[in-house]
Formats: sequence, C-alpha cells, structure tokens
Amino acid sequence: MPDLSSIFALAVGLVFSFDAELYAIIGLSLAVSLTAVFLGALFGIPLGAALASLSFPGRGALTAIINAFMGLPPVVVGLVVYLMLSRSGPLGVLGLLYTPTAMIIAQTLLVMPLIAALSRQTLVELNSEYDELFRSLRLTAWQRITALIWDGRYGLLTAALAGFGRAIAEVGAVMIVGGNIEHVTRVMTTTIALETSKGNLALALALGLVLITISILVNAALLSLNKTARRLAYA
Amino acid sequence: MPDLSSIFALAVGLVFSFDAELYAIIGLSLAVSLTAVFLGALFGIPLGAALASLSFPGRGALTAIINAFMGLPPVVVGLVVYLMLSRSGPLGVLGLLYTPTAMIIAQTLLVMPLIAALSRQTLVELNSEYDELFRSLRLTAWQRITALIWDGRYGLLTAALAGFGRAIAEVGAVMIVGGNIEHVTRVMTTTIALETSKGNLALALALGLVLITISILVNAALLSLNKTARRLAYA
Amino acid sequence: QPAWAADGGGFIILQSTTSTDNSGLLKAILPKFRDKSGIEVRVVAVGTGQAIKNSTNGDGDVLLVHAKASEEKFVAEGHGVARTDVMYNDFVIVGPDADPANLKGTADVIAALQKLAAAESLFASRGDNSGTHKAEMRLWKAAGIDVAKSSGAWYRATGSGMGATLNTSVGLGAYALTDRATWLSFKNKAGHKVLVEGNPRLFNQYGIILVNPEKHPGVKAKAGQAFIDWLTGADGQAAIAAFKVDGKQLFFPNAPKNN
Amino acid sequence: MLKRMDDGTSKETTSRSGDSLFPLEVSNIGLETVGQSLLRDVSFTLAAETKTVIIGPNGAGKSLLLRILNGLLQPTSGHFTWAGRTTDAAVRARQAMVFQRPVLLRRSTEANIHFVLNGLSLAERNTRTQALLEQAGLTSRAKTPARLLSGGEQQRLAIARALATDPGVLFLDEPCANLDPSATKEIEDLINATHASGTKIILVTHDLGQARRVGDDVVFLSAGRLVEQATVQDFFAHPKTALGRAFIRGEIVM
Amino acid sequence: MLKRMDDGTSKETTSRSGDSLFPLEVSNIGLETVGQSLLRDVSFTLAAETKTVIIGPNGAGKSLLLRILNGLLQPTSGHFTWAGRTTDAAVRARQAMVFQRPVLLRRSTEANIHFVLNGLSLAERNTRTQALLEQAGLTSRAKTPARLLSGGEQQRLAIARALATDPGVLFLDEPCANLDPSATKEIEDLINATHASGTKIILVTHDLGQARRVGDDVVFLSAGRLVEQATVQDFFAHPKTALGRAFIRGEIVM
Ligand SMILES: Nc1ncnc2c1ncn2[C@@H]1O[C@H](COP(=O)(O)OP(=O)(O)OP(=O)(O)O)[C@@H](O)[C@H]1O
Ligand SMILES: Nc1ncnc2c1ncn2[C@@H]1O[C@H](COP(=O)(O)OP(=O)(O)OP(=O)(O)O)[C@@H](O)[C@H]1O
Ligand SMILES: [Mg+2]
Ligand SMILES: [Mg+2]
Repeated sequence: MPDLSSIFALAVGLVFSFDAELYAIIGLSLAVSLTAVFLGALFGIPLGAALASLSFPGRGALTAIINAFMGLPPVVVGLVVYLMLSRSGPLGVLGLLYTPTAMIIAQTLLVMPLIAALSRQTLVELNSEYDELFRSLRLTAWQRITALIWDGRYGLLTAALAGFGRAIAEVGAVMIVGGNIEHVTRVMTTTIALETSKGNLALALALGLVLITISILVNAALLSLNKTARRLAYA
Repeated sequence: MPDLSSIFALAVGLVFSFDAELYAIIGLSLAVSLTAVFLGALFGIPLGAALASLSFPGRGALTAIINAFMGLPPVVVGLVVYLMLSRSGPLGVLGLLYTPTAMIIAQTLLVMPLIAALSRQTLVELNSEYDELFRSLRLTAWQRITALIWDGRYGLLTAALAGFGRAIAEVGAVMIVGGNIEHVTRVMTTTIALETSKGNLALALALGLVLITISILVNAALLSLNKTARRLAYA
Repeated sequence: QPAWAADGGGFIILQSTTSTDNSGLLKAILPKFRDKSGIEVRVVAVGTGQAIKNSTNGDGDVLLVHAKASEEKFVAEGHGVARTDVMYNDFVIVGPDADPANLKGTADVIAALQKLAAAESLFASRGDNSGTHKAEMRLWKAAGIDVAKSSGAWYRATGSGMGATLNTSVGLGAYALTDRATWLSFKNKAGHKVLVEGNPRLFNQYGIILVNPEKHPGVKAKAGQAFIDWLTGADGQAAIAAFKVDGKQLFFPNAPKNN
Repeated sequence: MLKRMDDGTSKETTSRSGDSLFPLEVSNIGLETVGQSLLRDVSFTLAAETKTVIIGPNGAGKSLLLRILNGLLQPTSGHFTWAGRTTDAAVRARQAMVFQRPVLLRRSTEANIHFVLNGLSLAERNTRTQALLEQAGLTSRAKTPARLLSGGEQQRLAIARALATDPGVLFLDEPCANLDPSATKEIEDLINATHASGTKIILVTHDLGQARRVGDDVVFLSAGRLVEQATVQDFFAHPKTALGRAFIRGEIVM
Repeated sequence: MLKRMDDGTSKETTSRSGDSLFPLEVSNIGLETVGQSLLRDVSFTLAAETKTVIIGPNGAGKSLLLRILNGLLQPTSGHFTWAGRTTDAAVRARQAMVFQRPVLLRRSTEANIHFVLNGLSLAERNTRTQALLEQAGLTSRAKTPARLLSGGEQQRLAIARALATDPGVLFLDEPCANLDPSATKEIEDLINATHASGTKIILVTHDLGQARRVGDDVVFLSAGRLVEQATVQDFFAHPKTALGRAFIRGEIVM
C-alpha cells in the first residue's frame, strides 16, 4: 500500500518535473472548468435571484427541480450531450464531440443548476430584508434581480466556488463527451481515473493531491480577493 | 440515436415493471446517500457554523480548505477509502471493503466539506446580524453555534440538499469502494455507468431519468416539509 | 459442512475484467456454481491493471484476467498461487461501414494496421494498459508503427474501458480493437462492423489465479480454489461453451484437461 | 401569515400625471391573521390638502395601516379608493414610504439615494443625489456604507431617499424616533415644505408635540380600531372618547 | 473597519459577586477609522449611585461609546477601568445592553427571553420568562415571532430581555424611541425601579424631557468629543458651553 509520504513525494516530484504533458493537462482542466463555471454563473446567478425574489406560478416546482438538478449524475449529462453532439445527433454537423468545447458544454449544464440553487439560497434572505422597500419603490423584476445580485455579490462567491468544485472534480461527463483523448481532451480527473484503472494507485493519488492543491490555491485566491474587495467597500 | 420519447417510455416501463432488482438498486442508492448526507450534515453543519461565527487562528485558511474540498474528486476519495479499508490497509481487518458501509464512509467524506462550506455561507449573514447581541450576552462558542443552527435551520436545508445531490449523483467513489457488485453494492449511478459501457445508452438514460425523478421527489418533499414547518413557526 | 465453510461467509470476491462481466458470461455461469457449491461469487469488474492491483492488495480471492505476462508476474511475485488457462476468445478490429482505410477483407491484421496508419484514419485505442491494450500494442509493434508519435492526431488514446472506447470510436467514426465478446454484446454499434478477424495473432487467452492466502491471510482460499476447480473442470467448461449471445458462442473453454 | 399584496412588480409605471389621488376613502378595512384580528372595520376619508397624523398606542395597527395604504399588504376585508380608483400601478407610482425600521441597501449612503433615481440621466442623478444628501445633512457621510450610519443618520437617509422620487403621497412611519431635537425640527420643516409643494403627508408619530406641531387632522387608532378622527385642534382640546383623553394624558396601559 | 474587541467568547463566567464595578474611569478614549476620527479624547468618571444619561446630536458617537464600554468595540486609543479593573469576563458578565436597533432572534417573543436565561432550571426559566413578558406588556404576544412585532413591542422585548439577566450595569440606547407616551412612562418607572434595586443605569436618549426626568448626571457628546459632564440640574439650568446651550434649545445643526 502506498503510504502518505511516498504519495506526497510523488506529487511534489510531478509538479517539479515541469513535465509539459502534465502542465498541459492541468491547464486544460482549469480552462474547461473555469469557463464552465463562468457560463454557469452567467445564467445560474440571475436564475437563482429570480427564484429568490420574484413570485410567479410554478416557482415552487421550479425551485424543487433546480435543487434536484444539483444531483444530476455527470454520466447522464455526459450522455445527453454526447447524443446531441454525436455524428448522428442533431448537432453532429458542428463536429464538437471529443473537443474541449463539448466538455465545457457538459460541465456548464452540470454546474448551472448548482450555482442557481445556491444563489437562490444566498439571496433569499437578502430579498426578505429588501422586499418591502423594493415593492414600495415598485422596481421592475430586472431591477430587483440586479440589485440583489449586486448587494449579495460577496456571498455569491461560495455558490461559484461550489460550482468550480463540482466542475474540476467530476469525471463522468468529461470522460464521455471528451473521450479522455491523450493530448486533446485529457484532464486531471480523467487522468486520475485512467491511472486508477491501470492500477497505478500511488500516481493517481499524487495527481489527486496536485488537483486538490490547485483547488485550494484557486479558492484561497478568490476568497482573499473577495475579502479585500469587501474591506475596500466597507473601509 | 435513442430519441427522447423512447427513453421516456423505457423509463416509465422500468419503473412500472416493479422489477425487484431495480427497486433494490434504487433502495440501496437512497439508503447509502441519505445516510451519508445525514452523517455529513451531523459534522458539516456545526463545522460550518463554527467557521461562520467563531474567530480563531487559521479560520481563513480552514475556510479556503473546506471550500476547496467541495472539489474533492470522488475517485480520489474512493481511492483513499479503498486504501484504508483494503485488506492490506490499516482498517483491513474490519472487512468493510465492497460493502455498503464502505460506500457510506466514502460519500460522507465527499459531502461533509460541501455541507460545511455551504452552511458557513448560509450562517455567516445571520451571524453578522446576531454577532453584537451574542457578544453582549457573552455566549459560549457552543451556545453561539447551536443558536445559529437553530435559527438558520430552514436555510440549511439547501446545504443538505446539495450534499444529497452530490452523493446520489456520484459514481467514482462508490464504484471503487463498493465494486459495483451485483445484488450487494450496485447502485443507480454504477448501474448507469455499467450500461453506458455496455453501449446500452437508452437504458442508461432511462435509469438517469428515474434517478432524477427520485431526486426531484426527494427535493420537493423536503422543500415542502420545510415550507410547512416554517409556516407553522411563523403562523 | 463443505470444506470452504471454514472461511466464514458464503461468498468470495472475483476480481475480473469488464469484458467477462459486460458480455454477460459471469452472470450466466455463476448461478450454476452457486447452486452446486453454495458459494456466492461477487464480481468486481474493473480494468485489468486495477484488478491485478486490487488482488495485489489482497482485496480479492480469485483473479480472472487476460494479460498473460502480467499474470505470470503476479504469480512470480508471490501474490498468486498458480495461473491456469480457462478459456479464450479473439480480438477483432471494428470500424465504420464506410471503411475509409479500406480494411474490409484484409486477413492479415498487421497489413491492416499498416494500411490504417498510412491512411491516417482515426483509430481509438483504450490506452489503459489493459489486456486488450497490451495486445494492441504488440500488434502495432509487429507492424513497425510508433503510434505514440501520432497520439492526438489520427491515433486517439481514450484512456478508458472497452465500452467507453467503443462509444468513442462510434462517436468519432474511428476504428478500434476489441475483444469479440464485448463487441457482440455491445449495444451502441451504430454503423460499425467487424472488419478484420480470424487471424492467429488476434488470439485472446484468459487465465485464472487464486490469490495467495499466505501473503494475504484474509483470502478465502478453500472457497476460491473450489471456484477455480469448478470453472476449469468439466461443468464450468461446459457452462462457458454453452453461453451464447444472439446464437453465437463468445468464449471457448481451453483449461488443461488434467484438472 | 399575512398575505402580501400582489403588486405586479414587473410593471414599470412612472406616470406622475397631475390628476389627484384624493379623497382617499377607506371603508371597513379589516386585517385578520390566524386567530387574531389586527385591524377591525377601519373607515375614514382623507383630503389632499391636510397633513394627517396617525397616532395610537404600540401595537395599535398604525404601521400595518400604512402598509395597506401603500399597497404592500392586502386587507382581509374592506377596501379603499384613491379619488375613486382602486390602487393600481399609476397610483402606487406616486407614493413613497419611510419605514419605521429603515431598510437600507448594503451600499454607500449616496448610492442608496442614487439607486432610486432611475429614469433620470446620470448627470441629473448625481446632482440630485448631492442636493438630497445636503438637505439631510449627510454630505460628510456620502461614502460611508449606509449600514454603518448612526441611528439618526439612517433615519435621515431613509427620509431623503423617499423624497428623492418626488411623491404625491408621502407615508412617514415615526421618522423622527431617533433624531436629536434640532434634526427633528429640521425634518418637521422639511415635511411642511414638502406638503407646501403639493405632497400629501400621512405621518405616524408617538411624539404628541410633533403631532400638534405638524398635523392638521388626526386619525387615532387603538387595538386595531379607529377610535377618533378629528382636526388636531379638536382632538387635543376636546377628545370625544375616553380612550382619546387617556392617550393624550399618557395613561393608556396595554 | 473598526476592530471588534476580542472578547474570549468561549469563556463562560457568571460571577455576579457583590464587588462593585464602580467608579468607571474613562481616560482619553479615541476611536479612529480610515481617515475619520469618530471619538476623540473622551474622559469621564461615573459613580455607581447615579443614573447617567448620555446625550448629543445624531452621529455624536453615543452608540459607539456604549459599545466600547460594553466591550464590543476596541478603542484605538485610551483605556477605561471598572473599579480599577480592565474589562474582563467577570466584568462583562454583569453588563447588559439594549441596542438602538433591537436585535431579535428569529424566534417567538417568549423564546427571545427564554434564550438568555441559561443557567437556570427549566421551571425557573419559564416562570421568569412569563414574569418578564407580563412586565413588558407582551403576554398576549408571547407566541408571535419576535420579528413580526410592532416597532414599540420590539423595543419593549429588547428591554425585557436585557433585564432578564439581572445585570449590574444596564446600557440603554434610546430605549423609548418607538414607544407611545404611556409605555415611555412605564419604561421610565422600570428604569427607576431597576436602579433602585442596585443596577447602574447608562441611558442614551434624544428626549430631553426624559433626560431630565430620569437622569441624575449628564454626559454631553458632540462630534466625537465630550463637551460637558454635569448633574442634570446644572446642565439644564446653566450649561457651561455654547454647544450645550444650543443643544438644549434644539439649535445645533449638523
Ligand atoms: N404578520 C403578523 N402576524 C401576527 N401579528 C402581527 C403581524 N404583523 C403585526 N402583528 C401585530 O399587529 C399589531 C399591530 O402592529 P403594528 O406594527 O401596526 O403596530 P403599530 O401601531 O405600528 O405599533 P408601534 O407604535 O409599536 O410601531 C402588533 O401587536 C403586532 O404584533
Ligand atoms: N464602522 C464605522 N465606520 C465609519 N463610520 C462609522 C462607523 N460606525 C459609526 N460611524 C460613524 O460614527 C458616527 C457616530 O456614530 P454613533 O452611532 O455613535 O452615533 P450616535 O451618537 O449614536 O448617533 P444617533 O443619535 O444618530 O444614534 C456616525 O457619524 C457614524 O456614521
Ligand atoms: Mg409601528
Ligand atoms: Mg446611536
């Protein structure tokens, strides 16, 4: 059994090998997941704000569905996107299957509901505080949503980070629509899965350690940026 | 390519076949994931409340780490638990590998940071509202945490539901520590992955549809329970 | 009291490759063994490498894979008691109906691979060090082609299981090497067909090994050996031969007769 | 739970047409919640010209009544009309409210005012924001996050923000509760000036001195019922009811 | 951002030993934030026996001063001692505060009081809760969620909750701002009774009448500085400073 220190040494060795292939894999992982989170937030946050602040028929049902979609199995999302993009699928002519674009599409679909559901939760309290004022001011739906998002922006970071966590960690969807093709669509998680299936458990764990370290760095950077922005705003 | 209506028909057929095997698989999925969420919440919510309300050295770093651990790759968690429970691992004598217990352990580790990070976010606003009162009342750390959890309980549901979504949807960890053994550790997601690898895409999608439907039902039930409880409290 | 009862618990864990499990073989034959012996066989179907690694950790009682060199190494290192041939099937090259590299009817698999490389037609490889992948690499080597240089171009290493690789090859319109059992039971064939088959080089041998109880005290050696004896014996061999998909036999028993 | 008014939030209407909203006729308004009657059978008529003060003990229902009139809460019985029209978007567009507990956006003091001035050009918004800050004595606090302001500063900001939209009707719920004596005087002057420029004033206050100084007519509520409506002079000189007499003497005990 | 006091939240201390906390000696306290000086060089001494009122215009720094004395905020300069001791857990355990903007738990009215009565048996907690509700005139509202209470009811609840812990020092930040005249009178009586039973009262108010009725001595702040400290009689009869005179006449304009 690989022990912790050897895995750790292996991980450090990997990082400082400056192996171009490893760096390309890390780069692709970050590019795909960050793009997906950006797109997921672009649609998910306003959707969450709308669920938090507007009353319309079917809001309760939509909330339940969006919440449930936090539990969309990556493999299922991957399959759906696969079938759409497959040569024989409706969007087959675009030739996107097994490209990073396909991976971004799948991950965007995966993280969007998560970001929307968590944004809703973050903004619902703020909305209840502002609700009477906003109604008294007769704001339009759009004014309400933008005001809530702006005033709740610091709290929304956690929703985005949860989306990032989901995207960077998942393997099911990118495996299916990306195909884990070496030099083309291989990312951290698919590499880890591959090394696991080869029985290279120590290497898989070392890669996992590298992935988690990157996640921690991304999180720490964004949290401290957030904190600084907040401090400046409330100086 | 399987079209939507045939997948839908297949899904309905599956559910109404009353196939004992399918129901056993669904039952195991729910049992494992709900137990993991329960345990994850038991530890994650107080941890989130502590991060939201207590100031102690290293809180910022711990917050970043917990946030980053929302992005723990299931495969990596699966591997770690596998190595612990493996016959040649430190806990091998317990003989837990390839049992539902092992799956619960892995999923608990996966969802706990997610629930903690989201609980922290949910409670941090409430804490800032209560902070001066609590400090003026000189509450102990434990009194603070329990008061925040109690008063924020309706909002914490979303954190728990996100944990449930993560648990019910993930396949990487349960596959490794459960082994996807028919009649023993086979759950919805491992079945979907298996059918996908057999090329039974329509069946995989139909199972995915069943899984999502179950998720929606669980979410709707918990949300409406929550709403009712809230309404009774604020009658 | 049967001999294996001393092991406690009426089941053993079989670490196997996905091809034996996905094709439905194990599901078809294991109940026969259980009915006879009372032993339940729990199957963990993973990649060959992972199956061997799991067994190296003692997390299985019996190992059933198809990568002879790795299996012999496993035994040589003392993790396994002995290796026995169980059955074989064969590999085939599948590809799109349009067949851009014009492989159809090429009897010589080496020539076929050379054609494929010359045409730079897409080829999806498992790229996961599995038994199938190792067989594929042997063939490329024999054909004198260094696929590593073309990786990412026409040669696509998918780094995944057989089923996932077949899904990818169908999605890409690429050729792929697969074992026949997995192919016959695969449901997402779309327009893909078997194009190259029937060459001796495409022979695929499965072996079975009892994990060494001296190295791993938890191993249920008696029950495991009972399973190996059954599978390599007359009943097990007959059950393998009787397993058919769409009327076609997928695995051919060839255990040494003296068992 | 009380049912909030369905107010078609999404319809934007900024008609400030000259047609009057008065008389406001309130007929038999009641507000019930599970097992409790918070307002009962409240009826009165208000004219445009007067400054109306609503007074009454804690929990009498004054704030709830303002919310109903501002269209934030739906009465469970009765109805009310503005110059014969039921409350619609055009009516609401001409109202502004200062809440008893100021609701301030998590933004700077000036951004709180800037926010409500939509519909104007950016230059106009800025000019008007600065003028309103000046009027509220908050110029030096312009960049301070509104939620860090002192109690009195928050209240002044809320008043300035309500005036920003130049409303036809201004509801004020205890606007001077946290103000120092001179600020109170200033706000009273401002209320008078706003009224002089054509805005109807409806003011809730516990300060009987303020009620006499500012008000023209009085609506006196107690325990959810309208007890008296009269001119300020009449009410304070000759309250018609025993409750009114006791309230003036500070004697009502809950 | 102002630095909150590190108060070792987790140390539970409930010593209500008889030793006095007075005199409270405040020396040269200052509070600075980026580019602003919110309190400057504030020094005074308070004795146990008097009811002290702190008055001054909006934004003078009254609420900040109370927070500092209650140990919620750390002054950036100066220090203060309670009978010679710096603020520690034992000192804090004997203080209670009514905030200007009541902070109520999202629970029922009675649960808000019940919550602070830890350390008692359940039966005692219940009895004491009911007694305090009765005293605050909130018995009929016991089960109502505290955040739905009217403005005045919320304030009364906050006062009742502060009294629940039977403090040695009671800080009150404008406790009557939203109270009707009779409730104000009752609360003043309650303050007097609490004082009579041995609790030091430190009251911030804008109601000069209340300051005269309740206070024994006055601390007058303006723009972050201590301008005058005197007995109530002296301050209101012969203010020593021009600012004091103007404030009494309601003339200070910010
Ligand atoms: N949603 C609600 N559910 C139950 N009771 C409520 C609700 N809202 C208000 N109340 C009660 O209705 C009564 C009237 O409330 P309101 O806020 O109108 O009083 P008010 O006259 O403004 O009093 P104050 O002078 O103290 O502000 C109060 O007793 C309050 O507790
Ligand atoms: N954290 C902060 N950052 C910047 N300025 C602040 C902060 N907290 C308070 N202030 C400012 O300090 C001044 C004093 O505030 P404080 O709340 O003590 O006033 P106050 O005397 O209680 O006034 P009021 O009578 O209106 O309640 C105010 O002008 C306020 O805007
Ligand atoms: Mg009110
Ligand atoms: Mg104040």
